[in-house]
Amino acid sequence: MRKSPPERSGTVARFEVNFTRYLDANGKVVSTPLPRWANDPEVLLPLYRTMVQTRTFDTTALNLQRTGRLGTYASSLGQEAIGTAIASSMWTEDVLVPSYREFSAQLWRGVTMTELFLLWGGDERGSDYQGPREDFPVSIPVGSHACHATGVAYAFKMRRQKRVAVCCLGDGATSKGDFYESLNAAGAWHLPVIFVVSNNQWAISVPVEKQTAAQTLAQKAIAAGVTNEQVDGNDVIALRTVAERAIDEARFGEGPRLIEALTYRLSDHTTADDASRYRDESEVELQRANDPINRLKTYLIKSRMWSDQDDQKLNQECKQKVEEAVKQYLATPKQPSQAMFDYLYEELPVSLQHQLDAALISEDHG
Amino acid sequence: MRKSPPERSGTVARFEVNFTRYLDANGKVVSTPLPRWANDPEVLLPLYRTMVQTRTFDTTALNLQRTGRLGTYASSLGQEAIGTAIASSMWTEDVLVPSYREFSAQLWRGVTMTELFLLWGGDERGSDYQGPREDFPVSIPVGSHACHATGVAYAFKMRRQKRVAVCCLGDGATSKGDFYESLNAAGAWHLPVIFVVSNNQWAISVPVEKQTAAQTLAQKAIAAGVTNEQVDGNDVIALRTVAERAIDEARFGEGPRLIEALTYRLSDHTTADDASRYRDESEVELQRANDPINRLKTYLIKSRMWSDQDDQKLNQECKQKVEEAVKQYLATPKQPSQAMFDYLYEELPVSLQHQLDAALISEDHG
Amino acid sequence: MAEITLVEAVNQALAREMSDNKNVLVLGEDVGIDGGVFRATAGLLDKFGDERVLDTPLSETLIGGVSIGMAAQGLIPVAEIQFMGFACSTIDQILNHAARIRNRTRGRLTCPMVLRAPFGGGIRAPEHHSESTEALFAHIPGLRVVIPSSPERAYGLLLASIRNPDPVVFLEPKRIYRLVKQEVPDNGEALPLDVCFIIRPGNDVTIVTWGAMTHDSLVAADKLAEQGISAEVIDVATLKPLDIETISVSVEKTGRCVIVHEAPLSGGWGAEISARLAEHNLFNLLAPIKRVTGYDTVMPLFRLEDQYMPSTDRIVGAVNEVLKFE
Amino acid sequence: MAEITLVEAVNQALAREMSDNKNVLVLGEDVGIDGGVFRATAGLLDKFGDERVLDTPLSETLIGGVSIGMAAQGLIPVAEIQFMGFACSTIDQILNHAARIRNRTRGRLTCPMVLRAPFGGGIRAPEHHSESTEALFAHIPGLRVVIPSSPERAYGLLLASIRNPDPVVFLEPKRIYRLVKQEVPDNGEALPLDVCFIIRPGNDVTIVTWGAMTHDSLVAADKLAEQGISAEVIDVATLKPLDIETISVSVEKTGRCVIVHEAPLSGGWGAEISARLAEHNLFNLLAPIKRVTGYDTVMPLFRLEDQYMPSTDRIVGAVNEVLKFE
Ligand SMILES: Cc1ncc(C[n+]2csc(CCOP(=O)(O)OP(=O)(O)O)c2C)c(N)n1
Ligand SMILES: Cc1ncc(C[n+]2csc(CCOP(=O)(O)OP(=O)(O)O)c2C)c(N)n1
Ligand SMILES: [Mg+2]
Ligand SMILES: [Mg+2]
Repeated sequence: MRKSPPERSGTVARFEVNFTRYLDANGKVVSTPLPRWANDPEVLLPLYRTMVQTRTFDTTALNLQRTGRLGTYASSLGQEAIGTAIASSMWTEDVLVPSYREFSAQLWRGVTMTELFLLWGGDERGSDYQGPREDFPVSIPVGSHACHATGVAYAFKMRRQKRVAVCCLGDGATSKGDFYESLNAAGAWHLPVIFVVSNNQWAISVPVEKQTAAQTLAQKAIAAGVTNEQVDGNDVIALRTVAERAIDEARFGEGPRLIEALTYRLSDHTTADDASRYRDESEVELQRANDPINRLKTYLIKSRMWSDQDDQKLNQECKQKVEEAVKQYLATPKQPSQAMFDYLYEELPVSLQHQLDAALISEDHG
Repeated sequence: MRKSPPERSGTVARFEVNFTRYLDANGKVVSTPLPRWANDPEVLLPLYRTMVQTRTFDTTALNLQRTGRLGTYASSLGQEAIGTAIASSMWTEDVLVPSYREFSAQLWRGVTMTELFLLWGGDERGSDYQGPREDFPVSIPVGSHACHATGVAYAFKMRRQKRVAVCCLGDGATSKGDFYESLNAAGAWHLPVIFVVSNNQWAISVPVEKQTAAQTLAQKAIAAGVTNEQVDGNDVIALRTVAERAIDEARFGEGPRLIEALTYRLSDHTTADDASRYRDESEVELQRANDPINRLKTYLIKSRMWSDQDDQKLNQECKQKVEEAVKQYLATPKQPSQAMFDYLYEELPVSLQHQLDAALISEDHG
Repeated sequence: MAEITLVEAVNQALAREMSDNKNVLVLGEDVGIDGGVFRATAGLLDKFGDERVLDTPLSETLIGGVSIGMAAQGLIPVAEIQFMGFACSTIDQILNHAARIRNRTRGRLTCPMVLRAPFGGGIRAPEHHSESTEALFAHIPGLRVVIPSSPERAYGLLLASIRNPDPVVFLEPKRIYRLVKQEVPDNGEALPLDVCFIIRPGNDVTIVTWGAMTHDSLVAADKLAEQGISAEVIDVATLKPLDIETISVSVEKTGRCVIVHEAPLSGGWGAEISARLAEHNLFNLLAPIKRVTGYDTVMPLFRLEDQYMPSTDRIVGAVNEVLKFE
Repeated sequence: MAEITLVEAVNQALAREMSDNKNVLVLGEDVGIDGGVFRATAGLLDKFGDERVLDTPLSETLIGGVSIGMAAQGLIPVAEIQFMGFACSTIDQILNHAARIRNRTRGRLTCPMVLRAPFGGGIRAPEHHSESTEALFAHIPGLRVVIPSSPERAYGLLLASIRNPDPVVFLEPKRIYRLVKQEVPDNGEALPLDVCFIIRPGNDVTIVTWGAMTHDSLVAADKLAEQGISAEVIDVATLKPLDIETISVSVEKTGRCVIVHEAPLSGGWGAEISARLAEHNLFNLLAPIKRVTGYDTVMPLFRLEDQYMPSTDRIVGAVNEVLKFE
């Protein structure tokens, strides 16, 4: 039965947005109690390792790009905590629907660095993840993959599976209609899907305050009747606390969630971009102090879970792993022309056979 | 300069949605003080007349449709107060960007009943309004006209004109991405545009609680950082109070607003629909008690501004006006085939001349 | 056996596949309790429940996009867009994702979805309810575009489309939703995709068409027969990928071709067919290829729609013209 | 006078029209302080301020739709879509509104807007950054689709498009944004829309093309000249409405036609040109019409893009083939 309007004038709904932070920029604890695992190196060190591995990957990718061995590349410098925390809160059988900047999440989930290089090197095989087979490939059209995550979550719910879809987006993506439509449907259908907005405060040259008049991005979810919260995106402990709870609740039927993670894009938008055209280096300088890796490292060292020596060793290991991946990547021969046709349909329609023939002839002559 | 995250965990934003109602379903005053004009027949009677005229139009349109003299038609039965209040709060030089169900707003603004009949009778000339030349034609694709209203408001702002764009939408339309993108841009650009959502609780067969998990539609605006409120959409006094304030504030630089007007679709969705397939007649029956015309009439009679006799006379007049419009409509000859080409471009490209010739030959032979 | 209409055949195919395969679900605006504004999904909610017969919010982009996520997970979503005019909002998802996800992931993820929409004019509907934009979809690599034109083919081709492991845009000619009835046994037998159907054999001219115009083309062929002209009528059925072979062989035989569609002339799918013939059949064409189509104008509101739509007279006229050439 | 590139010519045309007509504004993602990701709007913010050089939220549907509202109010929005792959989200607004609003209101409201987007492959960009979907737009009645292929034509045609009282989709071939330089006097002189340009006269074969492929076609024509073959090269420039007359006259002269475009073969705009010729030039065609185009495949990521793109070799090959016919 439809509702009739309230009896008389008055307030009919109230909302608030809450923020979580445990560590400040110097690794000092600012909220208590900490989650229990915040003293457990078995939980924290893997997070730290992935963050460092991601940054090492990033540095190498930028080098490869500069030397013409990779295409346009979108660095995740300064944002490594978000994906790490999110992915580490997921179960293997959950599904990640990533943006193009969540390398740390992908690495945690078992996507290989070789695969990432292949993709950014212009090779489709980079999205044929040997690890997380059901994870989505990177979506280049901003925001459009929010619909996919919603569909994945619908499948989980319909099959009574206790699985969660996790979708990563940027602040710019929150202006897209498809993001909103997805959030709204996820709310209406009460789906196990988490939308994680990495608010790095820039969408190429557009700062978030030009993107929207909303004072937080978390509040975007209010429009869809979806639970939401804000978290320090450079504080991996806060992130993981929030992500674990959200994913757990979604898994056990409490519906979708929007998490806004406040971070900062320390690099250019991509290697095709020159951020000095539109933002002051001084702003970037200030933000470097918020670095998520340093923050966790300081905390780890203060808590005697880690030492500078461990750190040197880890960096060494990470570099070695990246170098191996680079080698594998560079040794991967190009696909033949045939590959343009091989995965177009399950079976190539007969009518396309002569186009394939022509392509093969061109290849021979090229 | 970009923001750094808050110092520590806590609430970072709060919102509320307020509702306004002056008259209950029986025309009894339930909130005070009433606006001053609520005792002024010079303000109230024109509102009442338009509502009655709209309903008369509606009845006639349904008859025309049933007898094959009109195409599919979307009745506004029970929703006449909203458009009336909105349009009466606008200035002539404001621009209305209507949905297909806001006849009362269009009539108030000077669109003729003949024009409305022509449009629903399948004739483009019905959108060539002789009155409000800058008003938008009806948008059939739900929600897409929200972008147009935003663009119109941008033009006003850029030209420093004190004008307001008013966009009418349904509850279903609030699920569309283009609606959200428009609201967000209107907020970011602080534009003089009002979005009026006629929440009639149904989008064809989909009730609003299946449309969204949001408990109000007003809160959709929170996602865009846009001011919003809810109002009884069958209480013309509340509506006009809210609309006047919103439009006035938008006009003088206070930015956009979303108004959710709670009403009910008493009729089938359109003449092509059979609502008995998906909703109980008993629900409709209950909602008839909320009728906006009766409510105002009761109030007017109680306040001695109106009598049953006046009412009979008014009904008579309204019928007569509709009948004249019907006559004019039915006497309007069909456009010639040429008309398909006349307004395609400012000037017909030479390359289309032979298609026009062919069409004219077909016409002669047909 | 009772005869059923085209839209009933669609309904029958949906019910059949939903019974046979629990991964199939339908979604869209008003597909549930309302049974679809054209009744294509009538009765499905009662049979299969509201998880598999899903009323969506009013969000076409979502309908396209959410189907992709479902399909990647192994469900087989059959999404309805209420009218083709509103399918524009799905193009981003269809072109940029549905048609590409297999290719993008080298076959790791696939997209076995169907996007259904009623299309075409002639029902005196409001603006945007009469579109024929099949060419927009047919240009998209990785997609299939299928259009049935009889109850039989609606049933058989929809079964095939649902079973097809790749995305299919399935366009239903609403003008003939209830025009013709046929016996359509509910035997679960699909018809082949990717091939044209010769629905009336003939020798003097080949009429190539699809959707509701198939009906008008058959009527035209009857009229032509009275004049002693034998027209072969081909229902293209699968527009993409295009079975030019069948058409080409027919034109080789007749030497003459008239292509009929409701969509505007320029860039309509008739252009592709004509261009293929211009390449493959140039030297056995006895006459220029004529296209009988909508004009390159906005589809007028319904008072003028008869003036816009290709009529049997225009078809007959075009055939007579191409027959003038020796 | 200094020589400028195609993208600089775009910039020059924008600056010129914005200076001359205060109703002109540009909007899009990153068009402001960033000057556009390809620098097409560089410097405009400083000259014209942020009301007329408007950074939008990341919302392509909005960019299309808000322009319509502006245009109906007498502004002349020149909207940029960052890459054509993202223009899909504007199709609903462009097809259902921009191209129709004049017709819908019998001329009461009009839509003098321009939607600019860089298009085409060959720059080793990520997925979706290399699309050529011009045929989707060219099929839409009420629209103009214009594609420049040199700095001169970029300047002249963009001026014409901005001054045109109807909506124009203006697609810029980004592969040749900086390939060729020309002197382009900033004299405010527009070039005509709705006509093709014969950019190289010849007698043996007509090569019809647009965008970046114009460049490759000219290179192919040079190679052919070395073989003693005289190719006439036509830059279609305005795809819609199509000036088939100029093409038809050329093919009447040469008897042979090769059409070149990057977009996939099937349903590409080449199909329309070929179909028109198959109707109007059937009896003076000495050889089948060949189309040298992208394949009906998803544009591959950049490691394979050279294999996808029509090459000068493929163009030369096709010309040699059509020349085999006597
Ligand atoms: C639909 C769409 N429009 C435009 C682009 C071009 N583009 C790529 S990234 C980007 C900015 C994205 O910003 P945000 O969502 O904040 O993510 P970030 O890059 O900051 O991680 C734009 C405009 C795109 N990829 N997709
Ligand atoms: C984009 C779009 N999708 C679908 C439709 C078909 N349709 C027409 S009205 C309607 C429901 C609209 O509901 P609502 O916005 O609540 O407005 P109401 O009809 O109740 O006034 C639908 C789905 C449409 N016109 N436009
Ligand atoms: Mg960002
Ligand atoms: Mg409604």
